[in-house]
Amino acid sequence: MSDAIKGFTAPVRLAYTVNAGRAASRFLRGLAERRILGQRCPVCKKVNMPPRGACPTCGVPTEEEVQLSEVGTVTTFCIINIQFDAQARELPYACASILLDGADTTLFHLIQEVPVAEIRMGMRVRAVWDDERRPSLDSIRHFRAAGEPDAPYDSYKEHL
Amino acid sequence: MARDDENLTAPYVLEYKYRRSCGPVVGRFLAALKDGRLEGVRAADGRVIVPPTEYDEHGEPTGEPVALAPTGTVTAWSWVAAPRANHPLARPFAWALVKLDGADTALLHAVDAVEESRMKTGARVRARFAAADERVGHIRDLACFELLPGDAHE
Amino acid sequence: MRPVAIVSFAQTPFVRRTRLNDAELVMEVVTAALERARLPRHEIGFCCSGSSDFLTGAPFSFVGALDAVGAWPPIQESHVEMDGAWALYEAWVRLQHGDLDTALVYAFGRSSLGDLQDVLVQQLDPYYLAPLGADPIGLAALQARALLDGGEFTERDFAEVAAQNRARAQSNRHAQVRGSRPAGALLDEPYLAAPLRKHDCPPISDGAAAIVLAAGDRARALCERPAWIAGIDHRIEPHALGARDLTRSPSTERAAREANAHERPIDVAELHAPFSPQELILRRALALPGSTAINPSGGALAANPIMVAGLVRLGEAAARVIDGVAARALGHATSGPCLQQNLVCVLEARP
Amino acid sequence: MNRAAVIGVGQTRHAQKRTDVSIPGLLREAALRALEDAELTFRDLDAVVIGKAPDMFEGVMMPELFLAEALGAVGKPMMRVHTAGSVGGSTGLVAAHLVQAGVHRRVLAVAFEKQSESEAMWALSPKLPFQPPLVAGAGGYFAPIIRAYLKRSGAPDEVGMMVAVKDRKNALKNPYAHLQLPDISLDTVRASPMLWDPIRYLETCPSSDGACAVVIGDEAGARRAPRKPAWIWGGAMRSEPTMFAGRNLVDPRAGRDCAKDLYSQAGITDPRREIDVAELYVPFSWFEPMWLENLGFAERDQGWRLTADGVTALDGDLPVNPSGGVLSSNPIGASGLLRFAEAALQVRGLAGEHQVDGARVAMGHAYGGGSQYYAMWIVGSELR
Repeated sequence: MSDAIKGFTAPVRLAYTVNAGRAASRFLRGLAERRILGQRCPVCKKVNMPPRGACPTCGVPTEEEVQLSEVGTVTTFCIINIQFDAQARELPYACASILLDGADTTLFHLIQEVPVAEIRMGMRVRAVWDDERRPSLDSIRHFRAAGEPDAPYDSYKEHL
Repeated sequence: MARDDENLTAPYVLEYKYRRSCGPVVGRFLAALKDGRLEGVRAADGRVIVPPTEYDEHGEPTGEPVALAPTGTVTAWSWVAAPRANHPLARPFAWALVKLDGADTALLHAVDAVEESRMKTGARVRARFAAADERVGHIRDLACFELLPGDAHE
Repeated sequence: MRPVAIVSFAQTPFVRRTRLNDAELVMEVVTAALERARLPRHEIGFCCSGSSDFLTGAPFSFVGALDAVGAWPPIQESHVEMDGAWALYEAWVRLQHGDLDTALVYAFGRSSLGDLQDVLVQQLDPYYLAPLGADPIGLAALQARALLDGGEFTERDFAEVAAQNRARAQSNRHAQVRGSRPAGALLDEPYLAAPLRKHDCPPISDGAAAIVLAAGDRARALCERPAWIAGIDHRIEPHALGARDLTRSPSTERAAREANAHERPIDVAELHAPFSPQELILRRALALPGSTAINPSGGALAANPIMVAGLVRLGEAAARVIDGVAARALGHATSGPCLQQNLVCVLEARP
Repeated sequence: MNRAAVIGVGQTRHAQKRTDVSIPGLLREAALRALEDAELTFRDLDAVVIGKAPDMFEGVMMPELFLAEALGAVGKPMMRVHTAGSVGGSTGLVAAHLVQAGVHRRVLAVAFEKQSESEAMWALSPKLPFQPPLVAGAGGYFAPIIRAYLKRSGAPDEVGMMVAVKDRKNALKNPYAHLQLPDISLDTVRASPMLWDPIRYLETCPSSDGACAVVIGDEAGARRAPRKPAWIWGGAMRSEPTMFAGRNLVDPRAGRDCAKDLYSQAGITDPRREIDVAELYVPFSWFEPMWLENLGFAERDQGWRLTADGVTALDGDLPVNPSGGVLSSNPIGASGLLRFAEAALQVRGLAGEHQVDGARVAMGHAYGGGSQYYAMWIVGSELR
């Protein structure tokens, strides 16, 4: 008689077609044209980016599009020293919350072409576009130093 | 590529090999299947539950395993004319609740009846196991049931 | 119990594939439900939603939908990984505390994103059933066979249910499937999974729904003729199909009793029966009199947005009270394979 | 609103992999212990509330359906709550609501996660189309928040390490805790790899299999209970959106509002003085000082001083996480209910070796999502 079976493998494979929705589709198509689009809330007037078709605080649909600068400020960041599957990045690398000029919410993205030890809160950074134009956040390959003086803490402390 | 006024869509596959741990009761039943045997488990009220669980429907713990014959009776069934990739059989078959002889609850599995017209409620069936060298301790070690000769509904 | 009523209901049109994402769907129904009750967002006391991550294939799918609610300043909110009917139940319980007077309930589901047959297999016992790939239509057909074997119903009865629901759906602008073919003609169709034909099965639907609940005087202020909850209850049965009598729904019977369904006649009943034989089982379990109008909306055979369809039944039943068609209505929701879990909500007009 | 109390508490041994049990077996281990504590059986229960985080962790959609028999829920109402990481707390509150509303007299709340069936990090970071391309894990989300706190408060680097040591030392007194690290010290934490700067490996929570269960009873049931009940003085939930202009991730308003509501229900005006022990949801060590501020135990930017001064130690004036906390055991869906359950054990005087002497008022706290979902309760040894 066999010993009690301890376990077995249960493979699951579910195929989905992801639909980005209206707002994200427009945003991503903008990226393919190297334009970063936010949406302004008709009530609070804040510019949300990436836009999601609704203002999360006012609960109203957002439609007005605002083109944002590709330059912004690092509000905070982290340096990553462990590898995540299929990423195959050189360690360490840095990810930052970036407040693009003209936006009121931050974008979490990669900072490169800067030694990680030099990355700091308040640093001004600029988007580096990928050669291939496609409707994807990958169109922004990463951000690099913009070569501008750091933004003062007071200018971004409400965006941490 | 979608038109400009359409939403972007993209394929996404959620794929993962989950690892189930069985615990003692499911593990014992799967071991029996690996050996080509069927077992139930005795509930506190004396009934025999198949497939065995650690508990009866009131949450009370179950007791000893009970050896069962590989034969039973169909209590309900449906016909699958076009089997899907994850089904136990590639040719048309019946899903059936089979009450094994000596059991008090019915087990869901496939019946390889070939023709829908051969199936009926009350049909007598026998377990067909996968080949011994293919059995690993899995519910599919019980490949399916087949109609007992003479009981097919022609 | 504290008197609580459904004062407003909104639903999207149900379609095979929506253009909208979850937050966009929810925005549409939440906005409409609040406008109908003339309730400003910041006056919502409690919020509860129902959805399933497995429909979208992404964890935490309910988090993004919160964007549509305007959760600022922060709100009192909860979420069930269940049909929205159970979110309504949680909200009803919360309103019993007496400190809050209104609640927003919503549900959303896009079954179009994945292969629903494969997705629903994941809902089954992971040791004995899911590894067999036991599909929801095959299991519903098994239940249908058990009902036929009982001798009380025939395939023609199934077809009658399908024909009636699709015919009634013709006057429901939110419905996805409508039809005028009589039962006799439907019986000429081939089986999809014998003994079920295609018309016995629900469509695959995308959509969302929202309901506003209010207590006491607040309900009367928000709605001319609130649909008061006279009782609400839900019960679950064993998951193991072989341990159940599939031709009966004892959980529905019990929930109906607990929800005071039998106190007075029900004028309208909205039953969440995705497969036509299930409506027969539910009718019997609820012991509805012949005078009860069943599924004026066309029911789940007209549109079956997973995680939403149960809440829509409660909303449709309430709408019949609110619009004066019914004095007393019953909404039913189900979850799990072969009617495993059932909820009954009895709604009534009060002077 | 009717009175309610915790009359039974149970939990599993938490471990990285509980491959010795099935999913139902894991839940029953906790549920049967809670029933044993309350000297009840499944038949005595009116309803069951199940909580867990995403279904993808175990790959079972709405697993409560197949768990109905295992938890004796057949013929009863059964609900399934999911509010991200705070879900364990929400599960306790939904169960309490059923009793407080007068709907039921005895309700079982069970929360669990069996992360070994998949791999938590995978389930949290699927590479979905149209999403930001960065895969940095939970630490990648929370590390920048901690950096912002460090900048804002000027807290010395060592405080995070002190929390990591304190909670693991507490876990040595808790036989159910997953991590048992007898050699933990500031030096071992400092020497551990810097995973997501400023978060070191030993400043992060483990990934665990585990479950927790509590039985909640009405006043009559609590008075008849064989052991001392933990009376529920208040419970609150709050949510805010993930991302919006001007969001304060270091000190989220939803957490602040939730605590304010909670204290008002419990009649607490000075939490620092009136609460004897707190079980806070601290998955990364720096969240202890951050939550101490968010919950009003310390002024803004001063929470780290409580940790540094030993106030939050087991023998301190306000012990935080005597159980060892999330840093020692993290079955995600159960983690919130474990905090709630530990608070109950403390005021019942049943916390064993990690009992805080004379604990009369205790707080259980849970949070989830992007620091946006909160669930909290306060329990007391006496009826308030």
